[in-house]
Formats: sequence, structure tokens, C-alpha cells
Amino acid sequence: MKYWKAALAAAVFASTTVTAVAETVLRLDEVAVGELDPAKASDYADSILMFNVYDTLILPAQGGPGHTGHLAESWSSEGNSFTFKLRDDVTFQSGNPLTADDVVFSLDRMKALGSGLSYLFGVVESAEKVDDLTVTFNLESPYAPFVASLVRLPIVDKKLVMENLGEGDGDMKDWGTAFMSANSAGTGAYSVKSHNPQEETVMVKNADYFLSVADAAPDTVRLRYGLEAATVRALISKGEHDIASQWLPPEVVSALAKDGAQLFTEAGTGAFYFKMNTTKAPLDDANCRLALAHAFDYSTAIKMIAISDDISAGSAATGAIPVGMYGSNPADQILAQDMDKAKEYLAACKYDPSEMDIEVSWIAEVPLEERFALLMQSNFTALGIKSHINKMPWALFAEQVAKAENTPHISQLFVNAVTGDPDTLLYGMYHSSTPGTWQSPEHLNDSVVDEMLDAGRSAASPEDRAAAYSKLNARLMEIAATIYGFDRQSVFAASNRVKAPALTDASKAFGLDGLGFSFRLMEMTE
Amino acid sequence: MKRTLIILLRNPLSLLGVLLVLMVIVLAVFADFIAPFPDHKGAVVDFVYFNQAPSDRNLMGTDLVGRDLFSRIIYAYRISLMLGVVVLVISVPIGVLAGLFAGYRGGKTEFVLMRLTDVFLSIPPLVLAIAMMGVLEPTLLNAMLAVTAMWWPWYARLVYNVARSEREEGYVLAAEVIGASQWHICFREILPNCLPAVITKMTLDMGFVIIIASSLSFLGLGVQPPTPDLGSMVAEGARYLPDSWWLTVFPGLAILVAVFGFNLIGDALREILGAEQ
Amino acid sequence: MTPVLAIENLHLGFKGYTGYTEVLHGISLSINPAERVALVGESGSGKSVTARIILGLLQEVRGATIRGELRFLQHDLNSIGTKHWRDLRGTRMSMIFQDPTSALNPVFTVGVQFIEVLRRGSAPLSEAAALSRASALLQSVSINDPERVLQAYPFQLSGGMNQRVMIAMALANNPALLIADEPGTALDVTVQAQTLDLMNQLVASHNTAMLFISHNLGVVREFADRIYVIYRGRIVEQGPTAAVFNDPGHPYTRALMAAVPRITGGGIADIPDTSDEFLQPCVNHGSAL
Amino acid sequence: MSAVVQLLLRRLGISLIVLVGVSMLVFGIARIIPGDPARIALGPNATVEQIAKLRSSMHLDESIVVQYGHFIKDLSRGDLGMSLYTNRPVTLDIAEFLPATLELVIVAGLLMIGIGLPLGRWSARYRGRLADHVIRLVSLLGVSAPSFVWAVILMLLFAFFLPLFPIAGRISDTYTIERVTGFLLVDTLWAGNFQAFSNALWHIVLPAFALALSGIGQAARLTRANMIETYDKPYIEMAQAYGFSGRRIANRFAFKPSLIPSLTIIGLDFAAMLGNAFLVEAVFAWPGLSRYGVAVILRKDLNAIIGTVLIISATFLLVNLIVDLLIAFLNPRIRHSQRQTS
Repeated sequence: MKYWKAALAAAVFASTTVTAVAETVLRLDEVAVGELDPAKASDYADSILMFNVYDTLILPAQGGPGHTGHLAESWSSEGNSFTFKLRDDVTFQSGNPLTADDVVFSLDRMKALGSGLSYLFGVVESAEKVDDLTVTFNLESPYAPFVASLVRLPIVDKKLVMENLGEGDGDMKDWGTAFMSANSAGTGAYSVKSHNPQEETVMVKNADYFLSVADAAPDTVRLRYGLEAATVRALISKGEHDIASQWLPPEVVSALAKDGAQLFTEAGTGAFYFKMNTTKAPLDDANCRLALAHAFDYSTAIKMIAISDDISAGSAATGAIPVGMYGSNPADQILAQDMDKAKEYLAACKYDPSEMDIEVSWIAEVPLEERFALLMQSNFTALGIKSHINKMPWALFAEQVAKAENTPHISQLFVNAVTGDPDTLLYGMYHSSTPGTWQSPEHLNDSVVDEMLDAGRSAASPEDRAAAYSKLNARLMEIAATIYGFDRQSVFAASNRVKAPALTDASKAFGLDGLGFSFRLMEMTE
Repeated sequence: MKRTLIILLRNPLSLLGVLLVLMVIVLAVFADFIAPFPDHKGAVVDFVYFNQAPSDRNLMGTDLVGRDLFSRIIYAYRISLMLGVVVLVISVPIGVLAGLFAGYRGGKTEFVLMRLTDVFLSIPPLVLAIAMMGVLEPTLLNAMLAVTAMWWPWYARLVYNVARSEREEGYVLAAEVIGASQWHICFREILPNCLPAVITKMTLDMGFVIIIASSLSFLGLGVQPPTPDLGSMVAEGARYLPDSWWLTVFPGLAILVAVFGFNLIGDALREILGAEQ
Repeated sequence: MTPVLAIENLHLGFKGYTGYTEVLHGISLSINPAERVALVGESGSGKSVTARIILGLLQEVRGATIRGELRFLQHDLNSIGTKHWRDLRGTRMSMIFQDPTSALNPVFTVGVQFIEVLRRGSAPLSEAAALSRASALLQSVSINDPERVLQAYPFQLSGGMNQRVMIAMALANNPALLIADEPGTALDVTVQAQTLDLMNQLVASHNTAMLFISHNLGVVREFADRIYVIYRGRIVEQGPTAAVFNDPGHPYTRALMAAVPRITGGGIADIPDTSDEFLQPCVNHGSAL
Repeated sequence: MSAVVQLLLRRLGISLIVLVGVSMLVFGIARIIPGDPARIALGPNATVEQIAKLRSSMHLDESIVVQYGHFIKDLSRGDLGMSLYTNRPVTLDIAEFLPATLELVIVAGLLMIGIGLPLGRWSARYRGRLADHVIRLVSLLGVSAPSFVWAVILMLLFAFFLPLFPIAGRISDTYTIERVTGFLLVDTLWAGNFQAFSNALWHIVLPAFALALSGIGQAARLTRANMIETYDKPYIEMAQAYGFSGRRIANRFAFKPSLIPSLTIIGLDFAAMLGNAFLVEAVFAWPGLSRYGVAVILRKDLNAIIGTVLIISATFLLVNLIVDLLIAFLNPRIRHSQRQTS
């Protein structure tokens, strides 16, 4: 009894600080729940998991255009087929060696599951094993961005997955989805130690990784989900958290920066869009859309995302394509509010402004969007148009946009080119053949746009592609299906315990969202 | 009635309650004249003055798009009071009727009605409202509906208990003997005896409705922006703690002040009316 | 001989919203050892508050103003302090209440309550010792199955049984003074008579003085050595029981006697609300001893 | 059969009826949800065939009565379906998240009882004096704000301005505690890790207080009111006449009889905390069932909504049942009702 009391007292009064351990821990957070199955990966949290637990055949080159080999040593193309030679020194975390079978299996699985970013591989007819370390992809039609899209084909451990098939119909049963949503089956520099979709995923360094990894790279990584902004802010201040998600409101990021936090940036391959439903009155009239696009206060929008004097979560938009991509307009040709023009267009619109009631939606998980909704509402009020704001959780939004009639008048979205190529940014958004997805709440059906998009993806030379996208850009501005808010740059507040060259040094940046969070390239300083 | 009022005003605490409630009502009713920035109740953005700490210009600071927080809190009181009144105006008659009939008629009516109230009462109140709001579109009207749905059973149970004991009382029997109609007995004999309890509960409930409604909007299931609402203001502001503390502290205190006022009055009424019974 | 209790010129008043109201207008009263004294009057006459002043209970009520001398045994109650006064309660002075069932705590067994009372007297008392003492005390009030009673809750016992329990409790610590406030009026007549008899015997055997408070002269006649008649906060007549009954000097006493000739639990029906005659000065028959 | 067992059986019966009613109500609410649950489940890229297949496997094409039948059949096997949000069986999710919520609610309930009752007792004992006025005012303040306001205020004061307590979570992530019960306060002790136990305790202080404050106020008010009523009872005067000290009278003779009528309401308040936990968990990033509940409601995750509401209601009923039994245990009149009637 006495011992018990003493022990309790000792425990209560014991310091709660961490006992010193040699192991380094990196702690970061993401808003959404991380999906561990790479075939289902689509958003930022999924990408972080995927790029660390799995590897891809190639990677974007750091600090410039082009791609370098990763799991593949080299590749060549002939017409519509691409052949990759695999490295011979790669083993999965399970110990199984990497072979061409795994690559074929990975593509088949991706296509069979049909979720996540599998649409990128719709054009791939088949993958064939040539020998143990050689694989060939055959395309149905010319597709210029194919190599780029391979950064979204994580290679999974066929043998391990086949040993762990769950319940399901057919030969492949569930394709191992039950297993893969809780376990890692990759070659990556980090393996999953535990995965709790509500709380966090814990990853540990893979000692047998095929590339050499700096000792300073974190031994353990904790990816936490769904933390409140105030929580993240306090945790970083107290040194209990390392990298905040990009969804932290700018005020909080700037408060952290004032307290001495460093800022990481990942430069834009995407933009912030206000997407107008082109099938719903009054926005089915281009004049109305143009009126709204001209009424929008672009310069205030930029002010809203400023974090410090020199860092902002974005830069002024110049047109439909973010600066730096094929077909983009020069950086100084920025969009600006023009109320006179807006009124002209409104007058030309066939609908009576006094009868309009525009539904402006915003994604519940991204509080910043509420402010843009308010900004739009006040801009539209200045034009004499009534509007109302509707907050939507992401899942509900993704469901509602499937049907044009359920899609709100205006949807706010951050969209990134998932492979860094404009095709992956724009095709899914605007081509009339793509079904309604969260990327395409415009439900656009425009033959000129379709034509340019097709030309852009099949053109052989970069110059031809640039010309096609330039024309596309002009057409998109003409029909104003979308208000282009700003070109996006992700900003992350981080503690000073961590160095991430890929997120601070432009010459080391990958130009692909999430890849900057390759933990093997980070260094812990304490 | 007059006596009640005198006692209310003589006790310093209940006087404080009366003053607080009066203040809230005056602010809500005359918001258009009192609010320094009446147009800030809606979708206005002013990025010159955004996220400002309390100052002479903005008594309680400004929100993240530059709107005056004091003005918005005043308008939010309007919503809270309206919601409280509407919820009580709908749920009290329903609950009272259900309780009266269950208590007076007995038998099957009693069994069905009271088991129904048991079902409602056995879901934690907030959970029921949250579940309903999860299904319905988040609007002011639906928030009222959801809160009403969770509120009537309490009155049903309260009146039921009174009615059941009154049923056995002499004067009800007497009324039955002289052949008074059921309608007469329910409304003229039993109901007046339930009234003090119902009125006291209504005053206290005004505060609770405000609490529940703000809880719903705190979770994003209530009134939608740009309509100012205390609960969603706290929720929104909580993201910016501790730097922009005014965004949460003032709306939170505003809830506290209003509910405290109603509770002070309710407490005093309970003592006065309870003593009279 | 020192009286057990001596009250001299006791005044009691309350401050309220409407000002100061005096309830007792200078009462003097004394009780000798082993003497049984009755204080008789209608409800509201001030007899119950007098009892509570003696115990020191009213002193703790805010707004009550009490003046007058109070002596209990060798103690000057006004100067011994509330703590000391409290120590006397339940040990040297104790009280029996009107309704035995409601005066016993409903959520504790008789045994538990009995032990608590016994421990007031001699603090270090083991539970077993306390229980056996309680058993003996219950047997002394003619309870044949004390074990069952000790395990029972008050609501499980009859009113008469509870009354006996209370008498046993009241005398458990051999008090010098027992105040009985309308004992047994809540019980039916025969039970009341039995318990009064029992109480009478016990008081005699314990050598305890008793202040018997009642509105019923009929009851008083059989049990009291001496009587004080109280009307509206004043003693209007006092003297040995026989003297008062044989020669009631005060009009109020006569009215009381006319109203209730028998032992009953009922109220006093036929006394006029007020009468100028009742305000005549006190009639004193002198001490019986 | 003893009176308590009889009471238990009767209450169980009523609880069961009520639970069936709740399941119908919740099921009904969930089925009038706008939008096609199958489409929500499969996401925007699903084909018509996939949706049709899922619809038939979810019995969505049949009448609501038949659907309810299937639901009850699955439920009796402990199957609440899959959560669309976590892609796991709902029962698994609930089993994972419920302990955190229960732990929070139980600690808050202990605070409510441990602080609210003594405050009320004190207030009643010194009624009309300064202590009474202060306690009444403070407890009224306590019930005058929703728990999320208290959560925010406590967090601001004791986590930000005075950084005494952690901002969020159940335990610092430097501790790895093997999950046995899911109650961290239990599991840490189970593991014999007192440092982790104190860390978990340290984490639960603010959320539990935020959740408990209005309950503390309510319990204090109720206890005071009931005790003041009790103080007018003859047996209290008797206790005074027998010289028991004011403290002993307050803590024993007046307290126990007034506890019984207070308990029912305190039980209800305790159970209502299950709902209020929704608000507190959101502020303190507490990984419990309520946070899960909000997440699934926002995502219109039907199976998970039904499962969550059902499990919370069942817990609510269970708490009330326990309170009823506790009252029966404390109140000899109920416990011995049989002897009285015989």
C-alpha cells in the first residue's frame, strides 16, 4: 500500500519531458485521412505516404524539367511503346526482389481498381514482361505525357499482395485492398509501423533501402491527421511538432513565422480555381460568367494569402494555365478586377441580374475558402447579384459534382497537375469526354477546348505542345468557365529541427506536389 | 403576476438577470441602430482592417475579413433569440398537449406517447440534433426543427407528471362528476396547474436552447455564413488561438452573458412560483 | 437544590421584512431534578420555540434575537459558547419529537442512528458494544425483538414502535433533562397513552427531569408534577398540577380546561381566538416543593 | 426474487423497448438522407453497374421495412456494416474510438460528482451566507455556457497563456502503450508505466474540466436545492437536538437523503456528457467516438452514423440503468419495498 502510494506520487511529480533517445522523430500533419493503398491515392496526404512507402520507375528531375530514372535504370520509346530496364539491386521491404512481374502487376492492379489516379493510365493498353528486369508498356494512342505520368505508378510487391488477398469475387478477389489499406508492400525508404486512419501513420526508416540515405534522415516519422490549426500552432511553438500542413490559415502560418518557425514552400504546378457550372442558369450564358470573372477582386485575393513580406501562398494568375507551364502567359500579364467590363458583360447576359441567386460553395476542410466565398459574395453584391454561401465537406462535394444539376454554381478548388504536366491538370478539368469529377464542376462541353486538349497530349514536340496549350489558354479565357484566382504555392510552417532542401532550395525542388516530402531527403538537426 | 415582478426586481441577482436579458433583447431588436457597422452582418470584406485586436474603432476587434465583431455579435443575438423563441413556441405546445393527453387519458394513449418520449429522451439531446442536422441541409429553419424535435419530450414528461397526479385530485374528479367535457378538464382544470412549472422551465430553457443551437453551429451544422452566429464564430475563431483571441473570447462571452441572464431569471421564477404552489 | 433548568425573563424576537416581531415576552421557568414540568399552550403560543431555545437551536437561526437568562445545571448557557452548548445536547439534555417516524432519518437503519447517538455520549464505543447497549435500551422500552428493530428502517416500523425507539434514544445517554415536544400526538390515542406511560416510568427510573410540551391539558394532568400555561409568549398561570387543576386562576387556563377534557390527538376547538380576559396577569400557585 | 432484481429486469425490458425505438428512429432518419448512399460510398468515378451492384447488396432497392429487417439481422450478429470514411467495419471503428470518449466522460463525471456534490453540500450548509452566494453564482455561471466555450476558455487560459497543460491529444507520442482496454489511464497502469499514466492524466485534465463544468454547476445546484428541502425535515432538527455538528449533519444526515432525488438528474447529466463530448473533443483534438461521429455525419457515412448514435444511446441507457440501480441501492424504500408490502 505504501509502496503503491509512493510510486503514484513519484509518477505524478515526475517530469513529463521526454527521456533522451538517440532516435530522431519527424512529426507532421495533414488534414485529410491518409489512404495507404497507393492505387487509391489521390490527395496530398496519400501522396506523402506513397512517395515514402513506395517507389516509382522514374522521378522528376530536381530543379529543372525532365525526368530521371529511379527504379528504372533507363528507358526507351518506339512509337507507342515504352520499354524500361529495372535496377537489379532493389528489394521490397518484405525481402522479395523487384522484378518486371511486379511492375506489370502494379499497372494491372491500378487499372482494375479504377480509383485514385488510375485515369492517368487509361491510355495504356498493356504492360508486358520482357525479362525479369525489363518491362514494356503499350499505349493505345500517342500520349506525350506518358513518361511523366509514371511518377504516379507506385510499384507494389506482387508476391506479398498475392499472399494476402482478402475476400472478393473472381481470381484476384479484392486485389489485396484490405491488406494494402493497413500495410505497406513497397520498396520505399520508409515502412509503415502503424496506421490509424483517425489519428496517425507511423513510419520507420527502411535499413535496406536501395539508395543510400543520410544518417540524419528521421528514424521515425509520425504523420498525424486532422489536427486543428490552433493545435498545430501550439505544438510547433512548444517544439512538439515539426511540419504543419499547407492548409493552415495564412494568419496562423505568419504568427508561427513571427515566433521563429521556418517556412517551406513547394512551388506551383497548380492554381486556385473558382469553377462555374456552365450547365446551370444563369451561368450557362458566357456573358454572365465573364461578368463574374471581371467582378472578382484579384488583388484582394492575393493580399488574403500573404504570409510575410516575401512569402505568399500564391502569385497573381495570368490566365488559365499557371505560369511556368506550357502555354502559360507571361508573369506580368496579371488578371485584375474591372467593374466596368463586368457591367457590360452583365448587360449582355440574357438573364435578369435581379433574379439571380448564385450558390457559392466552399470545402469545409479548407477554412480559407470561406473568406474567398465572402469576397466573391461582396464582389457580386457590388454588381447587383445576390448570392448565398454553402459549406460542403469534401466527400459530399465529390459526390454531388458527379451530376451537373447537383453541382453548385461556383465551386472553389485547389487543383494541381498530379504529374507536373499541363495535360493532367487540364484534360480532366475541361475535356467533354471526362465524367463529372471533383476536378470538373464546370461540366464544360466546348469543341474548341476539346480539340486543343487532344492536340496538347498527342503533339510530338514540346513546341507543338506549347502552341496547342497557348491556344487553349486563350479559348478558356474567352469562355470564362473558370475564374482563375491565383497560381498556387504551398507554404508549410516548420520547426527548426528539420532541414528539407527539396522544400527550401529551388535547385532541389521536384516540381511535383508531395514529392518534396520524401523523408529520406530530409535531415533532423537534433 | 405583479407581485412576481416586484420580487424579481428587488433581488439583486434576479435584477441582474432582468437587466442582462433586457440588454440582449434591446441589442437584438435595435441592432440596426446600435451596431457601429450594420452592414457587417452580411458578406462584407474590408481587408484594410482585417484581423484587428480590439480598439476604439472596433470595440471587440475585427474578424478575418475585416468585419466588426461587436456588430456581428449584436446581430448574432438576433438569430439566437429568434431561434429560442421559435423552438419554444413550437415545442412547448406539442409537448404540453402530448403530456396532457398521456397523463389524463392514461391507457394506450399514455403507453404510446410516453414510450415515444422515452425514445427521444434516451438519445443524448445533442446527439439527436446532430444526427438530424447530419441529414438535413444546414439552415436556420432546419436547425430550429432539429432542436424542436429534441425539446418537446421534456415538456411532455413534465406536464405528464403533473397531469397524472392532478388526475387523482379532488377537483378533477369533481369536474368529471358534474359532467365537464374532457377538453374542459384538460385545459381548464389541469393545464393551469402545470403552467407555473412550464413557465419556469421555459425561461430556463431559453438559455438552454441558445446553448444547444450554438453547439450545433459550432459543429458547422447550424446557421450558415455570412449570417452571424455565436457558435460558428467561436468555432471559426478557435483556429486562430491564441493570437487572435478576440475572435473566440467575445462570442463565447456573449453566449455566457445571454444564457446567464435567462438562468438568473429562471432561477428566481422557480423560487417564487415554486413557493406559491 | 439547584434546579436542572432555570429560565429568567426570556425574550425572543424576529427581524423580518416587516420589522421586529416579539414572540416571547419574558418567560420565566424552572425545573428541578427529576421533576416533570409541563408547558401547555396552543400552537403558536411560544412553547416549541422555548424548547428550541433551551437546546440552543434557535440561536443559530439568523434574524432571531434572544434575551434572558438561561441556566442549565451549573452552566450559564449564554456564556458557554455554542460548541460547549452543542456538547450538552444529546448527552445532558435531549429531546423527543412530535412525529416519531419523520423525526428518524429515513435512509439509515435504526441501529445506525442508535449507534451515532450512543457515541455522542461516550465516544470510543465499539460497534458491537454500541449495538448490545442499544438492544438493552430497546428492551427497556418493551421492544421484544430489538435485533430486528435495529436492522429496520423507520418506515418499516409502526409509529408506536418508532416512538419507543425515540424514547430509548433520548434516554440513551442518561440526560439530566428530557424535553418532550408534544410526544405522540401523531399517533393514535391508545398507542399515545402507552408510550406516555412508558416514558413516565423511564424518566422516573433514570432520574431525569422532564419538560413536557403539550397543547393538551388532559394529557398533562396525568404526567406532570407542575404546570406552566403559556399564552401568546407569556406565562399566564403556573403551579403544581393539582393546584392548577383544582383552582384554575386565569381565564385562559379555564378556557383550555373547558375545551379538552380528555386525552385526544385533536386540536383545541372551542377556545375563542382572542379575548381581552386572556391578557390578564399571571396567576402563580407557587412551587409544589 | 428480490426487489432489486425485479427492478433491474423491468428497467432492462423498458430499455430494450426504447433501444428498438431508437434504432427505428435513427434508421429512419438515415434513410431519408438526400443522395444515393451507394453513390456516396463508391465515389465519383464509379460506374452505373458498380452502383447498382452495391445498391442491391445494401438492400437499397427494397422497402424500408425490409431494409430495417436486414439491418436488425446484421445487428444481431454484431455487424453494423462498413464505414465509408475509414473503409473499416463500423463496429471496429466504434471499438477503437469509444474507450477514449468513455474515459473522458467518466473522468468528467467523477469531477462532476467529486466537486459538484461537495459544493452543493457546502452551499446548503451555509445557505444565505457569503459562501452560499458565491457557490450559487459560480455554479449558475457553470451551466450558462456550452462546453465548447469552456473548452476554448480553459485552453486559452491554461494551455496558451499559462502553459500548464497540453493543448491536444490523450498522451505524448513518446509513449507507446499497449492497448488492453483502450482506456489509457488503465492501460498505462496495467503496463506499470507511471510516467505514462501521469502524462495521460495531465492530458485529460482540461478536456475533462471543460466537459464537466456545466455538470458541476448542475450537480451543485441540485444538491443544494434538495439539501435545503431536507434541512426542513424533522429528522435534521432531531440531529441538531442531539448535538451533532453542522458538518456531520451536512455530510451525513442531510446529504444521503437528498442525494437520492439528485441522482436521477445527475445520471441524466452524466449521460448528456456523451453528447457534449462532441464539442469538447473537437476543441482538444481528442481522438474519440464523438469526433468520429462528427466526421461521419459531415461525410454522410450512413452505417457509421447509425452505429454511432445507436452505441451512444445504448451507453446512455446503460448509464441510466446503473443510476436506477444505484438509487435502489441507496434508497432503502425501494430496496425493501417487498418487505413493506408483505
